[in-house]
Amino acid sequence: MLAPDVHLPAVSPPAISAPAISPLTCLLSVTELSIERGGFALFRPLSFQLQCGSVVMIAADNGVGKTSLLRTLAGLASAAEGEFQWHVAARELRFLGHQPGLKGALSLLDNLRFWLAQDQCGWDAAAVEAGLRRFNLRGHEEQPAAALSAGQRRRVALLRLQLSPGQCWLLDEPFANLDQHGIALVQELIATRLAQGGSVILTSHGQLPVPIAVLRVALVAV
Amino acid sequence: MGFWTWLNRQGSPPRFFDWTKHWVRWCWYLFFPTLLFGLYLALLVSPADYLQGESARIMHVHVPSAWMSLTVYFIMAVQAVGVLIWRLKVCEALMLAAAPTGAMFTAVTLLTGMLWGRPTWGTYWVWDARLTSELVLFFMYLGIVALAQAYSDRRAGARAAAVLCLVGVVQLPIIRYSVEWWNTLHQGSTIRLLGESSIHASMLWPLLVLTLATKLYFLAVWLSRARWLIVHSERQSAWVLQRLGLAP
Amino acid sequence: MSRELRSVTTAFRREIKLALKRPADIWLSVGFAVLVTMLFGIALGGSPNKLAAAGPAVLFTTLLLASFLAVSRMFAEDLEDGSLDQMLISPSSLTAILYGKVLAFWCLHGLSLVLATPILALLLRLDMDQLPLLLLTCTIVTLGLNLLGLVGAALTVRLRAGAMLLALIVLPLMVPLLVFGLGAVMSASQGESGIAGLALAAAETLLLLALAPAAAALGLRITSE
Amino acid sequence: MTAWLMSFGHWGFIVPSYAIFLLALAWDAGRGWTARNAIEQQIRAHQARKREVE
Repeated sequence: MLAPDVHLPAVSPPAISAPAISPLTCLLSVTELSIERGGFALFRPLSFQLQCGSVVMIAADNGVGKTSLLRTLAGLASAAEGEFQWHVAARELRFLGHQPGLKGALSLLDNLRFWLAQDQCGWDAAAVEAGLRRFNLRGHEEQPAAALSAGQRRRVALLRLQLSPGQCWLLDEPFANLDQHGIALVQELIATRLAQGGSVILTSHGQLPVPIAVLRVALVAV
Repeated sequence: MGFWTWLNRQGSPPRFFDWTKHWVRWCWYLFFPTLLFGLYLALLVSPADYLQGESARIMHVHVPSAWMSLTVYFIMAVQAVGVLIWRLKVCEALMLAAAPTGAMFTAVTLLTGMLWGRPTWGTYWVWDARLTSELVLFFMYLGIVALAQAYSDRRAGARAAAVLCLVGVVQLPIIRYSVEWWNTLHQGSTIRLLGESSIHASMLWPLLVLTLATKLYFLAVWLSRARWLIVHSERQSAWVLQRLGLAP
Repeated sequence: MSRELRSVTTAFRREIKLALKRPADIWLSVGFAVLVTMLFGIALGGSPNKLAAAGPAVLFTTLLLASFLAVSRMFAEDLEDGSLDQMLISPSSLTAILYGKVLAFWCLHGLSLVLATPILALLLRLDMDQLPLLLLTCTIVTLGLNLLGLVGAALTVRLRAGAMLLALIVLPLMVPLLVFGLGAVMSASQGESGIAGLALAAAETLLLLALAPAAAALGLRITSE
Repeated sequence: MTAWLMSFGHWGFIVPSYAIFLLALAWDAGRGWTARNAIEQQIRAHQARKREVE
């Protein structure tokens, strides 16, 4: 865990030259994937590879189907044509959509407890404590989640990602309506994850607000 | 080329569209004479039943429809397996194409059952075990059709309807048994509407001919509706445009 | 504890904790049952023998409608706050989560209806020495009804006009449970023991216990978009 | 209505039954046919529009 006050070093990404397709490090291979809504293809067929320890950014303006694509890769929706092949177990995927998935009536800690139990990873009080401090959610533990602001709810979901990290994260516009501190948090989280050999697929409609080397995949509307 | 690869290739939409064209035409050609012959046998040739008199002739229409209402449901359940496991577009089209015809046969069974009940029992509707389970089956058909159409994404609708169809097919024998058990509990064994009393041979022929007629009818309507559901779901692809003579 | 069992208990505890924070839902379904019984009581109350004859039928029909009503909101909240997606993608199997969810739902809504059954029986003037059999039958039947409702709710969760469609899907499938439960109580009131109906209702509920969560998991997974 | 049907004896019920049977068959086949035409029409119209756009 990076000490909070150290300025974030510009993380030098693993060299992303022409991706050598070696099955060992390739987590996901997508070939000619396209999604249909109401009988019409949303974007031109898409092919890319997700390497271990790298980030793929799916760039498209709103309404072209980047959320549908992300949900399809996460197995939450069904693609129309083409196929994609995960080389990692389905239990290693983590998905963060627009709705973080918090139960409003339950307190923050309860939500975390049930999440981590559902993710089948242990409850490490020290890590949770450190995480709460790092994501400055201290003092809100017993508050019902409904009382938290959208930014705080997003940070709880990010804390969950840190506490039960899977091999691959699928984040839908992680930097959307976050303040400066929030953006730094997300960047640090992604950086640590990549350093530990995880990988991330994220969607965004503009330029990323932080210098992360990404394999940029553009969705071309049909 | 193994049987399975042949079957799989037959299942591909364009090939399915082609070879079923002949089936549909032949089914219609065979259906009309069979129907006319069956009606002739049922209405004119077969003698009146010694117990119920002339109104027993309604049986020649009621029973084939009742058998068809069940057969169609099981055919849909078989297609539902194809929809859920292999996600075949042809299975989705075949399942959804069969539902309206199944509902129609169930409605015919109910209406003719009521018209048969009036002279024999004096009331149109009797909570007889068979009629009750036909009524429940009718609502199961409506449930499948309504669920399939409720989804904006047609393929997701077909899959949801497939799950409902499979759950329904597991419950169907239990529903039929529970209704019959309920009737025996209530009034002892009532005279069964479909009298299993010895059916005289001359009564059997019209029944079999009309049953064959309903099977041919079902094949014709089912396959032709399925063909065009496939065309609709593949309306973007080249083979559809080529078949319709719209190829650029 | 095996991994599956832990996911079942996790989902169970979460649903119970969630419901205890909002007890209104439970009172609503019990209140609905008592209200419907009151309407029948007023309508049939005039002639005691008519009420006595129709009593069990009214009771079971009310139970069926009350548990159907409660089940229509089962997944709505999960869809809105995004936890349905987390359930679909979570390492613990979706079927295990749904077992926990439906058992918790039954403990909350089903058993609360069973606890209300004596009041309903009183309103309908059923003879009270059959109460133990009635309570046992209602316990089994409400579990079966909730399991069927689980499948229906899973198939209609993403639809706007889902509640009406849920009725069309689920009520025909509830006929066996209604008939078996009613048969148990009616044959008991005619002197024979009500074991036959009870056993049949239990068999149906056990079949649903094995089938429904898996079907609901499949339904949720393939209709999610 | 029932009295009127009864006046024809049993045939008052046989004929409506067969009529319902045949009409239902025709109606379902008809619905299939109109659905078929509607689909074909929709595809032709869509292609015509597309050709105009190009």
